[in-house]
Amino acid sequence: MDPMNYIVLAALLFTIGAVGVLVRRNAIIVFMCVELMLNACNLAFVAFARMHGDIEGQVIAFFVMVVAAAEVVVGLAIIMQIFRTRRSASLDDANLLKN
Amino acid sequence: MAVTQHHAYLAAEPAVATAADSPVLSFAWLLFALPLAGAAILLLGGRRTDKWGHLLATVLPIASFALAALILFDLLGRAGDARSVSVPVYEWFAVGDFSAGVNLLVDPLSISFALLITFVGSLIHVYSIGYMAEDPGRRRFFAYLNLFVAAMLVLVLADNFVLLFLGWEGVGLASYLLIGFWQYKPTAATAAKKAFLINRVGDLGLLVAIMIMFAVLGAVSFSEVFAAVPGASDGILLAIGLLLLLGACGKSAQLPLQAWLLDAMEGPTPVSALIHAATMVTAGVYLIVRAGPIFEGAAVAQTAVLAVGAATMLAGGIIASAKDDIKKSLAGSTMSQIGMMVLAAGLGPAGYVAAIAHLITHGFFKAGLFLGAGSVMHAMNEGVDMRRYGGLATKMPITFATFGLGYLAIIGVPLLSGWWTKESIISATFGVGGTTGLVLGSAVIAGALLTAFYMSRMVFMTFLGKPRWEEGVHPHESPANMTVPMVLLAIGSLGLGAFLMLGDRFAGFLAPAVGAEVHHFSVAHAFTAPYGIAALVVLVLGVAVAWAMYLRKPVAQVAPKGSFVTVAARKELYGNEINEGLLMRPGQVLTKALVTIEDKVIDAAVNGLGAGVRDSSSGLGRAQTGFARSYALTMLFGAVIVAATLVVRL
Amino acid sequence: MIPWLTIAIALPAIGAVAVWALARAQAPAADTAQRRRSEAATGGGTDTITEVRPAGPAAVGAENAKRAAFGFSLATLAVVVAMALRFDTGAGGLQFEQTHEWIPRFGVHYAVGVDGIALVLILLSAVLVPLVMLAAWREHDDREDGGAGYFALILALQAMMVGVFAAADVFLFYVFFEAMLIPVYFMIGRYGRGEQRARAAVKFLLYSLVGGLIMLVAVIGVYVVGGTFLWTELAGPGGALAGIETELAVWLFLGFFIAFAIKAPMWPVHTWLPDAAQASRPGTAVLLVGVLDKVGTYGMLRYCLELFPSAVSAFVWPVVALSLVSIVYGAILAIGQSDMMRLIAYTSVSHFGFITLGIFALTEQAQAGAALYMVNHGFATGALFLVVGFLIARRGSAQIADYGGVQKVAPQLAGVFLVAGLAGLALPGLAPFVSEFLVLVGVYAFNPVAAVVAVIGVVLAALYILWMFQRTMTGPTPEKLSGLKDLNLREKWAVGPLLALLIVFGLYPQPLLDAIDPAVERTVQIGTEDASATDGATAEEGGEG
Amino acid sequence: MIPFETDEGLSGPVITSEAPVLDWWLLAPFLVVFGAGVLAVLFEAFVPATRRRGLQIATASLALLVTFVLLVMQVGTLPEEGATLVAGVLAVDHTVLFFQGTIAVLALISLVLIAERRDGRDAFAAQAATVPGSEQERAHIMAGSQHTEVYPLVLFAVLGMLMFPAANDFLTMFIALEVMSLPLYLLCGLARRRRLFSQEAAVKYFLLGAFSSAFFLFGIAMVYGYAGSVNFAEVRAAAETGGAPIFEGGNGEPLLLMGIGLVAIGLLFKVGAVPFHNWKPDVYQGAPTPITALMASCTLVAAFGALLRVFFVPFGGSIELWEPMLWTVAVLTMVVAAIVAVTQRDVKRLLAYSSVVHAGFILTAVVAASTDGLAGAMFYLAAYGFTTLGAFAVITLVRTRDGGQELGDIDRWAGLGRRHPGLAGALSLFLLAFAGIPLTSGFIGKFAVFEAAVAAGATPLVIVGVLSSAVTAFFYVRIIVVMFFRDPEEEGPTVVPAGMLTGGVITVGVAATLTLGVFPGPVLDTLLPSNEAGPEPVSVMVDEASLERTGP
Repeated sequence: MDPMNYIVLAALLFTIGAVGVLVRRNAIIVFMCVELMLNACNLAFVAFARMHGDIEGQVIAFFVMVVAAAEVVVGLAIIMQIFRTRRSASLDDANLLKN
Repeated sequence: MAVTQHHAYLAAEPAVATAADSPVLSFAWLLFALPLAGAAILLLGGRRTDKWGHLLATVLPIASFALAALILFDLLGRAGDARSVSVPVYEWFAVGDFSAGVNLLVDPLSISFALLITFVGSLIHVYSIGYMAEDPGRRRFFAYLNLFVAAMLVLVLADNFVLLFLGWEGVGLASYLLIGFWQYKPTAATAAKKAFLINRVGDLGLLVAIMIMFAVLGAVSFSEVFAAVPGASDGILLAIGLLLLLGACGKSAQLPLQAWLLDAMEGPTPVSALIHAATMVTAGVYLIVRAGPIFEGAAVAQTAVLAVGAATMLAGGIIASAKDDIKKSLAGSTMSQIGMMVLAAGLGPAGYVAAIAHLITHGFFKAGLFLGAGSVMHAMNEGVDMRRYGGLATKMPITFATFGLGYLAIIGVPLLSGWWTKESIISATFGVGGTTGLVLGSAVIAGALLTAFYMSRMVFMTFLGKPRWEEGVHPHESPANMTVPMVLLAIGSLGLGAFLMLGDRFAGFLAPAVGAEVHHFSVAHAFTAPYGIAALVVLVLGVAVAWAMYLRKPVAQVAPKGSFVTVAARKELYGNEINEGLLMRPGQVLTKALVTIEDKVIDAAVNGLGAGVRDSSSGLGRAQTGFARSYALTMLFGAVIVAATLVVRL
Repeated sequence: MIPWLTIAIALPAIGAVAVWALARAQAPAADTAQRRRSEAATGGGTDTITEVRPAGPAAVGAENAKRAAFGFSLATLAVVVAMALRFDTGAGGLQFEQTHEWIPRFGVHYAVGVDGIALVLILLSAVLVPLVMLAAWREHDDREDGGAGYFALILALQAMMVGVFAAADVFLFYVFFEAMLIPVYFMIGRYGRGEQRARAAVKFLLYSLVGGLIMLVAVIGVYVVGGTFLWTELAGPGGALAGIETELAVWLFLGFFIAFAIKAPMWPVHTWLPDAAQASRPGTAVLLVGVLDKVGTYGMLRYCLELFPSAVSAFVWPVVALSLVSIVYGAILAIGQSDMMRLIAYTSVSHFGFITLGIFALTEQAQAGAALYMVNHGFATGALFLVVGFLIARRGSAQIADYGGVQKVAPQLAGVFLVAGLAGLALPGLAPFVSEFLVLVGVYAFNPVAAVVAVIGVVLAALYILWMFQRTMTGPTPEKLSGLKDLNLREKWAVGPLLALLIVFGLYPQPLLDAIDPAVERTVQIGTEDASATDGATAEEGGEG
Repeated sequence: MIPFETDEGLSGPVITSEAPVLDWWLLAPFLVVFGAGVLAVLFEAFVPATRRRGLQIATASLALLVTFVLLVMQVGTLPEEGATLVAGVLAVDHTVLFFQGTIAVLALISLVLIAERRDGRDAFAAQAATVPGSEQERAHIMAGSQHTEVYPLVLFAVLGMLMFPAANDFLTMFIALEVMSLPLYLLCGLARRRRLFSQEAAVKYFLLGAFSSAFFLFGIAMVYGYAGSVNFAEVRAAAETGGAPIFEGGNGEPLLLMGIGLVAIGLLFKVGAVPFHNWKPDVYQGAPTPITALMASCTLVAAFGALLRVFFVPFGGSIELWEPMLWTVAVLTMVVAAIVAVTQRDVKRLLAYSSVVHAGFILTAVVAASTDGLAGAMFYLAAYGFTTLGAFAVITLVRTRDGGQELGDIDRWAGLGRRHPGLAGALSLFLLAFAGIPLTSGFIGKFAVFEAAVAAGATPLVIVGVLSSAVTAFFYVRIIVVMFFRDPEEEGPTVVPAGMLTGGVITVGVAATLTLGVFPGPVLDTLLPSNEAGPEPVSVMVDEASLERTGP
């Protein structure tokens, strides 16, 4: 089948992720949505690698996974910290900083 | 061409005086430099000069007078048409082809004025020594007087219109300072400001006239301007003429710019005598005569001059007839007399001599009258209401005698100064011939009638009849240093006219300078000609009416209501009311309106801009909600913008 | 040869630093209480402030600092005069030129040089500064720094004033043009009078900044188009900007003009001036109106006209119209003021109308008159502001209503006031007359109607000056003023030279005109070749005067 | 790379026995910072807490110093046309060196602020793990424990910054981005005082940052799809030939467009351009001020370095595609930020918005897409970096009466200029520089970028720029008004004495602001790229010749 479909799927996943970031309150879930977006990218990379008959894209995917892992570490640390102070992981509770 | 030929100094460019040529003339600038120095010394010297300041200030004009006399003899030593000498001093300022120099023109006209100014001026200084003896500001007063003399001399000696303008505004300043000399009196301060402002309006005319001269005729010096006159279009000449007339009206208190003169009487009496009777107010006449070629080239302008002169002559007479304030009455008389001169000057070459001659004699007797009035006021504790005078003749014989002589001269009693000059004006007016001549002539006759009336009224109310003095007034004759000038002026009122007119002495002297026609003055003719007789008749008539009204029956101490004419006359024919209604009130409204516009519109717009920014700031600021997710939304919105701008091609 | 201009710029600059250092070195921190008091007093308090002699070491330090500042200003004056004496009135172009690379990447040079107009304006500033210092000597005695900071700012400002007139490089000019704002901003906002001073300072700064930033675009445009900033390479028929198409020229002209019009100040962008003047110390006002605003009119002559000749004809009529409005409008508003500082500010709006009118009439007399007007107005208005300053120093108020009958108690003060006022209304014999007359004569040749409208301003001038004089100086002296002191020696020295100059240049202005004329001939040619259309028109308009 | 073969004929590079040539000399700066970071982590693990701080500071500052020296030395040795490293993953030329050098210096200065301590307490939480206001926290504060992890974090962030503008393919750039950002996320959350603010800032910064980097990454994917490679040179080459072979007739342009757009979003977020700026005010306000300073100076420089690189090199051949987009963003940035800033009352928020506006000004230079624009932006960044560091240094000194936390509320700074003329004077100078008043570096910077824009025909953009900078002047001036023209209040702020460290930073800021303002010549002429067409560079910061624009 046409590899382009994978691209469309990737775009779809990416959008879902983005929408998730917008609609969900819980910081963890929002963060997961971001991860989803990253993985959408991976899918795109792999699919394109296929289309181009080139390996680079697949390699990139691995790199992205590593980066994503790092992000998780940092992210969870921060979210944990604020969760412990506020006893809630809701993003909307955290808005002391505004005009 | 009529205009040029009879202007001697146009026909042949005047010989530039040099020390070799004539040491006297080359020092002509001292004429005004001396009094100017006096003013400077007194003003800058401060209290140190209090002791001797007034003496110095008195000596300097006398010195100027002496110099003027020398110059006169120098001129008399020259051929009739070589008596116009220009004395360059230095270049004032010049840009491109424009140049205004401090150059003097010494010719019969200017020197006549110089003599009048310095002589009367000196007398006034002497008189003031006594008159201002008690005043704490005496030094300042003399400084201003000197300043005035200097400015006035610059005015008449200038050989170009710009320098003339300097003197013109200079005398205005001096008059402003002297009217407001007793500045702590609000009335005085207001009068001074009024005088300056109205004069400014006139000066505006002169200023624009000068602009036109340079722009169109390409020069500002008398000789060049007049040389260019023949080539100029009628429209230009008319414009210049009318504008010069406007200037003349301002200085000489002619309609419609007359309103300041009567208020100007707030000033000390010597000031009224010197500035507002003898010299400054006659500057308008000088200007018209000096600018003769222009008026001669613009018939309509000349007609305007005649009209203004006639109207002012009558108006002044009427006002003078109703005022009970002796100085204001005299001021009205001054208006009237100057109106007569202006009228004469408006006649062109035919009237120049008469106008100037009358100007000079008037300078003498009117100054004398004012000094007399001053002396009377001195005696009456500065009271000015003639209704509280009366019967002073015995108490103040010298004053009475001198005042009387001035009186007889001004009303034109035959063979006194006034008669000669007035007669020549009358004859000149009738000389025009036709209805014009008739109308103007009769106007002058009417003027003469009024003169006879109000002056008699003044004398009767002041010196004759029963005393109507206020409590605690003990009239006494004034000290010598006040009476001596009065006597000298009285002598002038007595004989000057004859001296000038017999054998057409003055006419012969002046004519070549101003291009006047010389009319032989025949005494016999003056008595036999119809206008001469008419003049005598109105003279008698005027005196008689005055006698009937103010001597035969006692004078009321408070003015009776009087007819509407009297009321109008007392109110100076509503001149001030008109000014207020036409200029002052609209001006105030305009000012208020603009101030509001400034605050509520222009400045508000600027401040509004700032406020607008601040509002939109807090508006846009609300987007910063503090909710991370809304930020994400904004970013997505941004993504849309990015996408749009990438796809849409401009 | 000696770098005259550089010295004249550097000297006050160094002075500013030195004075500031001196003041900081010697002035101990003042306690809040004293500051409070000083605020009450400087904040337009009504208690009479007459010659308060300060006490304590702070005062001593301030005193030395101020003496030093005064010395520097005199030195600068000496340098400038020496330079002026070496000025060749015959030559048309720039003199005392110096050119050094500054920012090669942008072709920016430190290039200075003056023609007659710049020279007389530099002279003006050099003369005014010491006098302003004298007049302001005791103004800040109740401040912790005794006014030393103020004096330092004045020196800094002077350096920039000289620089802005001396600059022969558009970029350099712009740098001074903008940098000048800062000292003035502090002089008004920090050392000014009244509660509104901060507001006025901000208004002044933003107003000028907006103009300046718009000008920045034009400056950049000049560089992009002309490839250089050197005025000598840009201007003139052979210059880099000679060939540019008219539309571009018009835009660039506009960019410069807006900035200059705001500086000038020209109706309708004048509203910052009255507020600034009212909130200023008189000394500040003298420099602000007397010199700074001249940068606007100077810029119009030097940059608008000379850099973009092809655009001139498009601007002649609009600018003339605005000038006429400024003349009449400023005069009428002056009549309507109750605060003397504001009143004088509005008179300046009117006078600047004359200057711009003269510049854009494009006739030799008018432009020479306008250039001369810049100087004379500096002296005349300077004197007026100083006298009002003396009144403020005595009564702490500039309100006309607070005065009356001063002449009786302080005749000298009144006399000085009168002379300054008469100069303000252009009385012949005083300097402003010559310039105003020249402008009018020149404008008439350009267009009679314009000239006649302008003349109205002359009459109104008499009204606003004399009326102010009458209300403040004449009439009965109210009780509260009976103790008013007359001028002291310092004040006489502060204002005396101005009056002397007014009289001298009133009777013998030719030296200034000789210096100005060559420069004017240059600009007028520009005008005439490009505004030939309007000139043709005026020819026959002159005919039907 | 790993050899990889399949029947579908997916082909990779042929197996080679010899490793890629590594130019250690050019790699040195990266390695030094990286090594120091690793070392620092080890210190955390093995050195007793009492001695860590000094050691960490020494290591970090030494590392940055050495890096800077190396970079300076490289300027001399590096060939004019630059060089690529590690098989074309990184590329360095003089422009890059300038960016890296600037970053190194600014980082060093920020490090000084970070190391500054007031009565034994620095700006960071004693123990971030404890709940604010809790017993443990108090215990930790009493114990005087502290997070010396800050220093390795900073070092790693700086490493990322150094790589960001040097990256020569999108993957490297993405990694650099993350290496730079992740430590910063953490650092933002470590404030000693007002910890809730700090934590909130961290969360916001992190989530939004991750969000944006996802966009960035997806953009890379698109570019990869379009070009068949993420190497800048190849992307550019592809763009010139209409995309990879698989797209016949260049119908892959949509991919390229999406690529440009999404990558742009990621980078614009980092520079904080409107409408990707919302994080800036909140984060700048919440983060510990020294970290704010680090972000405001170094991060901005690095981000713009990357932005310029991306738009000039891989997308340098398709200027007309992205120019309208950047026009719009630039206008939005300058106008919106300037206006919003007017009503800010907290000084740190104000400076955040101001930095957004400055980003807008620099964008005008990017739009110019010329060597002048490049140089202008570089100068602007350097000048702004020093000035802003100075400004934040001043802010760290102004505290509440009890000498506790910083006092951000401008309106309470009344009379500061009377009591502390020196400090207030310095801050005023910085503000005037921000406002672009002549004789300060800010003016030269503005002039440089605007000049480039006008020269490139973007005059309308410049007019918007000057008008908005007039608006910005309003709020800079307002601070000066408060400090100098208002009378001091009784409960006004106290100013803690500027120790040698902070004092030094302020002094450096003043010096740089004035020097770059009065004598910018040397920097502008010797360090910055100029139009003199040198040898054709290897896909590094490009010069005029290789920037193809089909008219503005």
